[in-house]
Amino acid sequence: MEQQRLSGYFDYNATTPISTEVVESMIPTIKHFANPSSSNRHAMLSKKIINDTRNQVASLLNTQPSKIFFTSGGSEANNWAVKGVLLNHIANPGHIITSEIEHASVLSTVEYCVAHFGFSVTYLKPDQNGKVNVSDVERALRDDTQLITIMYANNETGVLQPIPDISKLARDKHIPFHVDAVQLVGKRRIDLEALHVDYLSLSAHKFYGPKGVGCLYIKDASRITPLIHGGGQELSMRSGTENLVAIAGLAKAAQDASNQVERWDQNNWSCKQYMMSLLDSSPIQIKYNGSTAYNDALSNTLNISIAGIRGEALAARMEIMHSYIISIGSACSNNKAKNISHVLEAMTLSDDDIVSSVRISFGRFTSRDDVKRFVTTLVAEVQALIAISGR
Amino acid sequence: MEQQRLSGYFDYNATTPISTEVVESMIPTIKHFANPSSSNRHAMLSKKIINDTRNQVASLLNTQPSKIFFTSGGSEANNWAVKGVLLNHIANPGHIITSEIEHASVLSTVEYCVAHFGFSVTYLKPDQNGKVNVSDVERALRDDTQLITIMYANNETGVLQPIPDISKLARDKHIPFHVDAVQLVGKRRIDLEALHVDYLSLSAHKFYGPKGVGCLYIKDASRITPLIHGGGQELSMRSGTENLVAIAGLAKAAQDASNQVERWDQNNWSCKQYMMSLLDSSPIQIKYNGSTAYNDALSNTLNISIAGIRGEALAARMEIMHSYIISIGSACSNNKAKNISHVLEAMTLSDDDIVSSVRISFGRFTSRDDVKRFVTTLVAEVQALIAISGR
Amino acid sequence: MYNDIIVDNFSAPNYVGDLETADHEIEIGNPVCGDRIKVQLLISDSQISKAVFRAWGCATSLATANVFCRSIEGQSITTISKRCTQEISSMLGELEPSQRHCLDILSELHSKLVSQLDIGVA
Amino acid sequence: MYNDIIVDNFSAPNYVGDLETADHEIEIGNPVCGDRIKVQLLISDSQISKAVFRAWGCATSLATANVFCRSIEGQSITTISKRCTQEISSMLGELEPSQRHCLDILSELHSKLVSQLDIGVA
Ligand SMILES: Cc1ncc(COP(=O)(O)O)c(C=O)c1O
Ligand SMILES: Cc1ncc(COP(=O)(O)O)c(C=O)c1O
Repeated sequence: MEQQRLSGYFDYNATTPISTEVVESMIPTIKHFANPSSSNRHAMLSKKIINDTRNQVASLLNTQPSKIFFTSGGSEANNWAVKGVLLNHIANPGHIITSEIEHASVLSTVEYCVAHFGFSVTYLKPDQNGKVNVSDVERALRDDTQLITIMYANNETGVLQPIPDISKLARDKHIPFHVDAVQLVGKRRIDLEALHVDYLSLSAHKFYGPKGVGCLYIKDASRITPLIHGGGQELSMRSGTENLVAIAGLAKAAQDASNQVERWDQNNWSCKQYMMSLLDSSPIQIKYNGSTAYNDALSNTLNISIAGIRGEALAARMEIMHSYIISIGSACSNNKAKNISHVLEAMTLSDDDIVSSVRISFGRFTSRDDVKRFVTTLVAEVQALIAISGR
Repeated sequence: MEQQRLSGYFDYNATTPISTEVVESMIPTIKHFANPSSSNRHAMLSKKIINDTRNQVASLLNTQPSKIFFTSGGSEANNWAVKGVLLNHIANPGHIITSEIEHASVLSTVEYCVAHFGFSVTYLKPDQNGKVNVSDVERALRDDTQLITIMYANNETGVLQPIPDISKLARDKHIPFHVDAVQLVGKRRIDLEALHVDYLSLSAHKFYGPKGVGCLYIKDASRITPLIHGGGQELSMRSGTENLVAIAGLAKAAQDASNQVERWDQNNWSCKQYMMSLLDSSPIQIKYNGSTAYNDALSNTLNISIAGIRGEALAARMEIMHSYIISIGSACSNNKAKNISHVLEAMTLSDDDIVSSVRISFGRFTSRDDVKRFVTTLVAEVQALIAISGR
Repeated sequence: MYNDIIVDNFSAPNYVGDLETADHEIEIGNPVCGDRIKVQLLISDSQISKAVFRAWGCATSLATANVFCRSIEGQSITTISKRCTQEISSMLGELEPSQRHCLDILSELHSKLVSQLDIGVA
Repeated sequence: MYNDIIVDNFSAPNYVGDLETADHEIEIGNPVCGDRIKVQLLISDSQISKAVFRAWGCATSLATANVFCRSIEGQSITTISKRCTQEISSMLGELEPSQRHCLDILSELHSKLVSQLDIGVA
């Protein structure tokens, strides 16, 4: 996708455009092939790149570099946190607390541990605003609860979960707490010194970095088993020859996020407010799915249901006719079965509201002008679809 | 490391120089940020890159594309094969056959499964030539053997293991057979149609591709559990947003290997024969560790013990004074304990022979002239070290 | 993604409309994904002289409705009834797995048309 | 990697040699990694007038032998015996963890020198 097409890109939560600065930080490292695990002089540069990145990520999260472990992305980080903690209890499988709105890389890993190793699990329902309640976490606690894993910001609705409160609870009860912060990093500031969670996942491609690299923050490495054993990289916690090019890109992405996250957030919040005001005063009939207030949700995400149309058809017209990219809450699937958002379903939206939903997500390259053009087009296309349906 | 320094690089088994063609195939993809899992038009290009790579790798290995699954490298592929098979037997942990000379990513994964889940294991010893014997595999077989995992070519000695024979045995006994072929791919041709193994690992950075991407070949995906669960990428066998840039590089690396492996091997074999003849006629006293015949070992690897010196000191002088990079069989370690090659130890080399060993490995960018200059320097430096020791 | 047939018929559907007095109406709904299509026809001499539709559904199903209308307008019921499955399948071009339910929609439109108007076929 | 002190002393060790008749000899060997160092000295008036070594070992230990010889040549045993641990440690520059065993080698060379020649210290 070309940079000039960015003004039509409203799917930042799927993946962000890689920034020019990140690209430029990656290109020179492609040719630098020395294996960071070797002991020759060329390997020093490879090691330096890796150390620099670790420092940048640590400073982005306000924590120590030694607690940052590189992975191949958010999915691996989530798998590692969940399995790494639970497989230590294999002789005595206990209880997991998670929510119904987690990303598939948490949900299916939890399901695997339940089905395969005999753990039990409580899936918390969010309220109608898309938020998991701390009191529900507290009620779900059992003597044998061995892990709490809750995401920081939901990828479909942007709704923020009460992570500081859950963290306090988990600490009081001495239960390991993992946070999937893949959607938060680069959108709001995280301060791990203040947050005190045990594990936290992030993924570079969600904040203008490359795909295929992420991190797991681990407060105490003695409590978790590696997911990938071997040659001893990453203090023997995550083996495998390092993906130097992507790690170099992550350094720049982390640095930029660290310096600019408030600025990006301001831009997002201004775009979001503007978008909501335009939608509210338009002739089309919409409902917001999940909270939209600044303190309750990411500034870059709007999930809406639009009366009288199918989200899929709207997204198709937006893209085919106007090159706008948005996401949908329900897709057709090849076996005629429903393929609808588990997040919106957990929020007890009706099927009609789900099939008529779209997710609009934007970011640092989005301007208010882009928003204005986008909403104008969206409204026209909704009206065209309603016209086709004849209602 | 710069391209012009390649003539001094004799550590191809640690990692290979990335080829210019591979670099050029990666650069344009860095900016192409569309998430391959999305359904918009830009994502089509991302999907196409991934499919093309799968086709190239399949054709490199002479198998179907649907059996190739991308990973973050050789270590992940090895972890996945071992745990993916064994964790299906968690209720009834049985027996594993492997060798003492495997890579750490196999050995420590096996150790983890043994210590943590109660599997038992037979570690086969190689003979003095560094080769595991099929009859030993056969003798080690038990009724409850659930996995055989043996590497194709050893990274330290280059010695080829009798994979076709073990494969036949494994098939006869219906035991899943995993092959770590990380060091073979790009050095000799593999034909999976003929080989019939169940799982095979490879890693792009060992054959002129980028670091951080590899594959696991899986003959029958219904028999193995994912290592990374989640969003459903790779037919739900390996989740996580794909590392597009590295995958694009792997396509080119696989294509080049497929077209040129015989040519590269010829060059290697010519260099190796030349190097051996130069060493044999030099005044220094050496022993070859492991077979050196064409049919018994990789053409690009020589592991030698040199009387009267320490490999570490030789490698240091070669690098510091002449910018030559080689590897060593024994390093000093921070706790004063021995840190010596488990491979050479398994071959029952004496400690003296191990501390005086170096591994020389080269590849497609190495010429006979490079070999000649290298040996001249090596001989002089060995003599200098012997002079310092006063023997 | 959408093939060219789908793109054209979906982005500029030219058979959308209502007839004040239709000679015949076909309505189908997919209970799973909720797509709904209503086709209205004018018929004279066992010929479809006019076909229009209304639809609510995914892009491919809207396109399917338009493709259907275009394909029957000006045709005799007999001709339409002779279309074989393969011919019907090919009318939508190559589809992704998730779009193939629209082949069912298209066959259903055909079979409803033919069965409900079988006077003409006899 | 190797710091500049190690690189210099290792790539061009200028205290390598044998003495036909040495006044004193120190020999140490590291039982684990097998490093062996032999230092020969000429001593006059409790001064080291000449120091040479032979060594078999890793790069850092060869450099250590050279650093040691240079640092004692021309010095009195008394001066050498007053070197504190910190001073001795700093003689090799900054070391990687795997190279730190050479600090032990260097202290051992010092302590052997001083204890064996303690006549001079009294
Ligand atoms: C909330 C959340 N967690 C985890 C992931 C997975 O991260 P990755 O795409 O790097 O595997 C994603 C993105 O897809 C996500 O949105
Ligand atoms: C034989 C062997 N197996 C596995 C690996 C691991 O592969 P990667 O470096 O991609 O993690 C290596 C290389 O380090 C190897 O030599």
